Amino acid sequence: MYNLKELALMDENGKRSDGRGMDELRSIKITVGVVKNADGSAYIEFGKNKIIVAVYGPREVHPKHMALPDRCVLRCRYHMSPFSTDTRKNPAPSRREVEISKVMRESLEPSLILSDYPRAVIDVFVEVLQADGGSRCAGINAASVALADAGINMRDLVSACAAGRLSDNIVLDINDLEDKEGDADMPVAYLPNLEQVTLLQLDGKLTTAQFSECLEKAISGCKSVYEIQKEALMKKYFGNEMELKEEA
Amino acid sequence: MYNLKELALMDENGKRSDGRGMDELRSIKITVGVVKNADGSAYIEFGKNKIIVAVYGPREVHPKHMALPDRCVLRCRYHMSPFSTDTRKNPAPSRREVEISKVMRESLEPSLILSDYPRAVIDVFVEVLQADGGSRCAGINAASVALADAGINMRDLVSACAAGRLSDNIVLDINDLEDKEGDADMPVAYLPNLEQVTLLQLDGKLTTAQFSECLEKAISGCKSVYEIQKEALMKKYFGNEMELKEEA
Amino acid sequence: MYNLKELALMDENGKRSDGRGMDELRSIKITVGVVKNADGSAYIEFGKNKIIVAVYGPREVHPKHMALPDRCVLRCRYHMSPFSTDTRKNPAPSRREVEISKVMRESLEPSLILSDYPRAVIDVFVEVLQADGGSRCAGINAASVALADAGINMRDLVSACAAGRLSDNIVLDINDLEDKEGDADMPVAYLPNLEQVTLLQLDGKLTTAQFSECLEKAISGCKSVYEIQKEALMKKYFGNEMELKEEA
Amino acid sequence: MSSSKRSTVIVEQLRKQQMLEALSREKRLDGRDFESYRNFEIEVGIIDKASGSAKVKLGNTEVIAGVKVETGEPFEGLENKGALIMSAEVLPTASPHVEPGPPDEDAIELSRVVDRGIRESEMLDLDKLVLIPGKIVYTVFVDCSIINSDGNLLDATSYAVVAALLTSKFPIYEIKDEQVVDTGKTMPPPITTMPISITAVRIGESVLLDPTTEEEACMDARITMTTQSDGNIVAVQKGFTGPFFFNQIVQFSEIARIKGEEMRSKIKELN
Amino acid sequence: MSSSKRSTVIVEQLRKQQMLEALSREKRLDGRDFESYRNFEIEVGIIDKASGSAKVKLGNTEVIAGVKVETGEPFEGLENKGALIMSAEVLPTASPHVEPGPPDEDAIELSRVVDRGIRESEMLDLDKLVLIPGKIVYTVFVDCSIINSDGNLLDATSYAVVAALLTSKFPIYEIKDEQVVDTGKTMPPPITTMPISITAVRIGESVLLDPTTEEEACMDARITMTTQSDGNIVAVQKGFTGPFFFNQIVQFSEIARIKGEEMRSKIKELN
Amino acid sequence: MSSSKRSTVIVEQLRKQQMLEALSREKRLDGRDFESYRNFEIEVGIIDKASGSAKVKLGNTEVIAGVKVETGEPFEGLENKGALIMSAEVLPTASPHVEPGPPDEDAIELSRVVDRGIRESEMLDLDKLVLIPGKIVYTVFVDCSIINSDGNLLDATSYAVVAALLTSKFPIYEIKDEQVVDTGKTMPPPITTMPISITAVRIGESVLLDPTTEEEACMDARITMTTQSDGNIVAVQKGFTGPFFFNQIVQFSEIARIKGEEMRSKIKELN
Repeated sequence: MYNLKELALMDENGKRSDGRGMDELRSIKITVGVVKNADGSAYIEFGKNKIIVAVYGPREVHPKHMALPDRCVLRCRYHMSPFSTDTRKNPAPSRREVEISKVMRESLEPSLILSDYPRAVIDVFVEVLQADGGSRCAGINAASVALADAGINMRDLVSACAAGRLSDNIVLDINDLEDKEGDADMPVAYLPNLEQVTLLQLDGKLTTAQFSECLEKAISGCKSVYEIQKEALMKKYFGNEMELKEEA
Repeated sequence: MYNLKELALMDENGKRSDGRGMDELRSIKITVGVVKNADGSAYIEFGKNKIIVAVYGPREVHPKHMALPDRCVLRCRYHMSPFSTDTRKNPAPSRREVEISKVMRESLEPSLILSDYPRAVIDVFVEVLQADGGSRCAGINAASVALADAGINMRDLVSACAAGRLSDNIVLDINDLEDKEGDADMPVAYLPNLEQVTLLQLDGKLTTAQFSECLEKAISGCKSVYEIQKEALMKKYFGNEMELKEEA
Repeated sequence: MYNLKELALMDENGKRSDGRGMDELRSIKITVGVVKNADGSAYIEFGKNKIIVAVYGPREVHPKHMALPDRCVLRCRYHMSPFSTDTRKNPAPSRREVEISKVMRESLEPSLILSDYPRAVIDVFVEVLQADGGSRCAGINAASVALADAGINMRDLVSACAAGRLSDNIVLDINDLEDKEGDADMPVAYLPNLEQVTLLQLDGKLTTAQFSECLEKAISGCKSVYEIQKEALMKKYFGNEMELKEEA
Repeated sequence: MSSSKRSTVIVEQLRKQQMLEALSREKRLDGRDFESYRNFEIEVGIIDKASGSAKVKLGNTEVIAGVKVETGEPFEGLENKGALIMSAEVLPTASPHVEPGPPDEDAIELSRVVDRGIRESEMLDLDKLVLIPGKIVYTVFVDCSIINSDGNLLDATSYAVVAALLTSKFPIYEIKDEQVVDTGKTMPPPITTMPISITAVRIGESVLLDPTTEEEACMDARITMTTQSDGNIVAVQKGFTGPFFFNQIVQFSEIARIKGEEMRSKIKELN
Repeated sequence: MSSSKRSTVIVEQLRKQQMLEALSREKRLDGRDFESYRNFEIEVGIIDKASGSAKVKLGNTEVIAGVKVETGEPFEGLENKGALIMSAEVLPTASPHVEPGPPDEDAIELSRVVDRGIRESEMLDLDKLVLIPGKIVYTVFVDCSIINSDGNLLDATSYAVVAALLTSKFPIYEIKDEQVVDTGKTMPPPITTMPISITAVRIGESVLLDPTTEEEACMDARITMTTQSDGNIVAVQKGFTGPFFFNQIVQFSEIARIKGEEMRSKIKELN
Repeated sequence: MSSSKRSTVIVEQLRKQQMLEALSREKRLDGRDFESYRNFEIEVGIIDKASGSAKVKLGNTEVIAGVKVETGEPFEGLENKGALIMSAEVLPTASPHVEPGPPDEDAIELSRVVDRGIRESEMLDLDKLVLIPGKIVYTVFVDCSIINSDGNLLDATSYAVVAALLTSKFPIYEIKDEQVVDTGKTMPPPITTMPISITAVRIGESVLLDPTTEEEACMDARITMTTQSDGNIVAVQKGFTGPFFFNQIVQFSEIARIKGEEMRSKIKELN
């Protein structure tokens, strides 16, 4: 599809194909509380990613034998709408979607105090309406905000962002084109206050030095995302007060 | 397959491709009690449709949590045999079969006094051995007779028949060719004594005037079918007496 | 694939394509206790067949309503690895695998005293790593040894072997090529001490006289296999003693 | 479990009684009169990667439709027509009662009824979507995702599909040396009419348009009628387990035509 | 549940004891002797849309077989033969114990054993059903629906398939410009022989032909043997969990040949 | 059931406490130190019908990988590369807890992580496996069967795949008259590097390589890192529900490189 030779993933001034600098995030917009029926929800636009997340729970588990006596079960479904990709996606869950559902769940779980809800289940439904590079990170960001919106007891938010390599440069927040044509893509999720990594994957080639640089950069990206997540939650829960203050 | 231009769906004398007049039903034959193991059963030939229906129940529900405390669950499966169609049909249920199963169940339910059998289930299995136009109507007719044969408490029989449009004419009981090449097909199911419509679908184009004419005609067809259904039940249950009377 | 005309399934000296005589078994090697986690297990090489069998049980049945109050449930799964066949096999179970799982289970069941384990289940998992002609017989041989290794109470071992026809000759132990190009293949399983047949299938053409000759030959093959099965079990359970005796 | 189910039955009966009382005073629980639709918003072009897309909010019901255009073989028996393939999924986001998984009979009925309106009205002129007759045609996928469910999914989905198709830009494909080539250019789709579905439920003797989930929970029967721009009826589907009288249906057909025209104008405006 | 299951076990044991007592007096519960088949009816050509069809009633067991002939690619490794594809579904109409859904292991075994009889006897000369060697061949679907089940589905299905094939009219296809053309004409299928299966069950020491459901519920083991017109055996399948002695099998092989010849004549007559 | 589950919870907690105590004394239950792998055996060429195969035993974990080479169409978007398709099944033989059936999320993650190591390292030069660009390419299936499971399936599977590919003989296909012809000859596969995965788990503060099932039952988090022959990292996967600190990850990346080099030499030797 793309002719590598004709592409400048990065120009002589360090500008990337979409005009960003090396350490620049794509534009991010998070809205909280977008799905009326859900216990918590969020919508994120992260570059061209458009993702909606709904949280149901804590609620009764069916079938009952799946319940755990000492803590809550967390379930997560990452799913792409058929119209979300360049060529139409078959709506049946792919192996990729199964894996991403798993790592998303595992990246969210350390942030939740599941022992507060024994015998219950929390369901996180992540629907990718439009997919760009980094949809799993975008989905985690929205999911963590939606879990907060659902009032689940949490240790921290989870903030996610990828970093990667384009030739010799380690850059922040890989987009679709950079994912396909670049040299490495490393999605990371992070608990900003507990300073812990809850998602880490890598496709591509890195020296060990590049690896730690890349991880560091991804974490710095997570910290930036964290601010946007907090803002989105503030806006929903203290929106009126903030406006009042601004007026005052 | 067909060349519309060369086809006369209706000739200058108002005769249709199969020789029928505008208000004429195809030939209908119903036999009651054809499946030995079933609690009730019926076989119908309706034009070229050949359909067998078996009813099992009221019986215990499995799994038990599907039972309803105040009434009986009604289940219906409409299924086409692989040899029932012009090209071989894959035996796995198609989306069309799922939809027809649903509307058939909904068309039968108002005729049954389901509150008489709380916590139980009634299963209606409709097997289309040969399909012609109007197989869902034919199936409903046989199913209602099979439910009566099973001794289920009923408010009324359900009688079904389609009407449709061929150019400017509203005609009764659309056959396969007319379904494919005609301008509208409207299957209807009716409770003849309660005077209520329990199935109504439409594919095709009708003015609102044509719509009510078509519905009226379909209902008149249902009433004719009702007589044949009653006869079939009489023949099974009072067959000997009738014959005795005839002899007498 | 093969050109029948150029093949000599049997030469003028009664030697078969793989050099065997008419009543000769392929080489057979059985090792007991090869799967660490299993309650019993065996590995068999039977010609080019390479099959591993693991037995789990008697153990609790899930779901519980499948348990039988008076005896143990026996389950069997015959499965071919994707790399076991000439062209790659789709890992989803084929209709052939379903049938073979059934006849294997039925061939093993008469050897087991299932009434000794009411409400329990025994699972026999047969994995064909490489398939040659006669994989079901080879699988049964390994499975019976694995069941003995699991300490299940048994009336007898089950020994299995096929016989078949190549033109006018009834021969023992049909291989892959002979299965495809020969005239009949008859897999048989046998309880050597109880002298009962527990598996019998036939593909191909036989006169009634050839049929009983073929069955007789297969049974004689089963008896030879039985010796190898016993030896394999002896080796595991009395291996040290045997070696001690040899040394003494 | 049995006792909790029995209490559910009682709750249901109470709810229905309450609903019937309100309706007997010609009032719906949300204050609408019987023939009013809820607030209604359409946003189009929301999915850049789709050839067309629309998000519809009908009260709290929210649906997204996306159109993808590819090429493929025609359907058997329809060798000289483009292929139109419609699907709908009620996402598990949509309500606490949806299980993820393949579409159930309600979702299948939903997509088939919406499909019928588009197909029978010939909204999309499929004769114009053929590349090599009998061999290669345009394949138009219309996929719908129900994001939040508060009743009348059928109309909301139908409007989303109509809006997405109306505002689509189809890629222009050409045949070069018997191979399909994407020219990179686009064209408006060959639209001939605008089918609009109107749905009502009967609760006791009352017939209400655009039911909410609460109303659907009390309904005896449902009916959907789709009209095209010239007012002709192109698709009807009675749903649920209760019956209708002949007169109720005929009266509704008149309402569906008039209300359909009203909604058609609104959707045209919004685009 | 456990107590009801235990009582089921007792009921089963009583039933089997009763059956064994009856059999010890050489009597079957329906009065037949051990080697008799039940009443037997065949009706052919009942499905006009099929190339061939037959309905078989064997006592209360009732099966329909339909033959459809299309064209397609040959199977791998069988490039110069027509393709024969057989399926059987035990319809949920057939007994209170059948769940609708994909075929279970019993239905799969059923269709595979029937298939084996047809295929190994070479009843249908597949070499004559090739259009372009290695590329396009006749595809013959034989699908069976069990309508009512009262034991011995295997023989009933097998007879239905044989009768449906025997009385089929295959469409004549031709190749024009590398395309398949249906000439609209038909031909009789290339039949070479008539495979007939005979099934017995062993209950204790007794071996009974053509078992009913009641007898199958008490059986220790089952055996099916298929012979072709010249009396040669072409397929055997032992079923169920009990064993047979060598002598029982050899004796049965003689019975299967003789009885098979008898049934073959009957089926020929009926057609 | 609830009480038995609660007791399970207590047993689990006790087991974890015991494990933590042992680890605090720098001891693993099987006596290894934290950075040691278990005993390790590879046997190659065990499946004659495969183009390549290997059995790996890592402690009591046992895995077989088989390579099959066929021809087919390339993947979309990768028209000028051979197709590599990897699968893994944890056989029900492997432990009392495995249900037969389609791969669950653990098995899918397993095969995808192993696949990633092979693919991202470009171990197999897929550019050299094209027959007609855009149309026909080599299709390389690598299927893995886990026979016995005692922890660290990921590394065992990864080593089996690497060993099977390294020792494969690929059939040489040619194109004659636009048809694929198998020449009957073979060639070594186009290998460029040797990716080796190293897996650790964190239990409390301790990070252990090559965990057993017992250790995995106590783990807080898992991490797998794959390096290629030049020491570069090509794939990473954090697994399970616990987090890692930045420093733990960076330290592990150093260990994975060194240990990877060690394992790479061992596998080379064994072949």
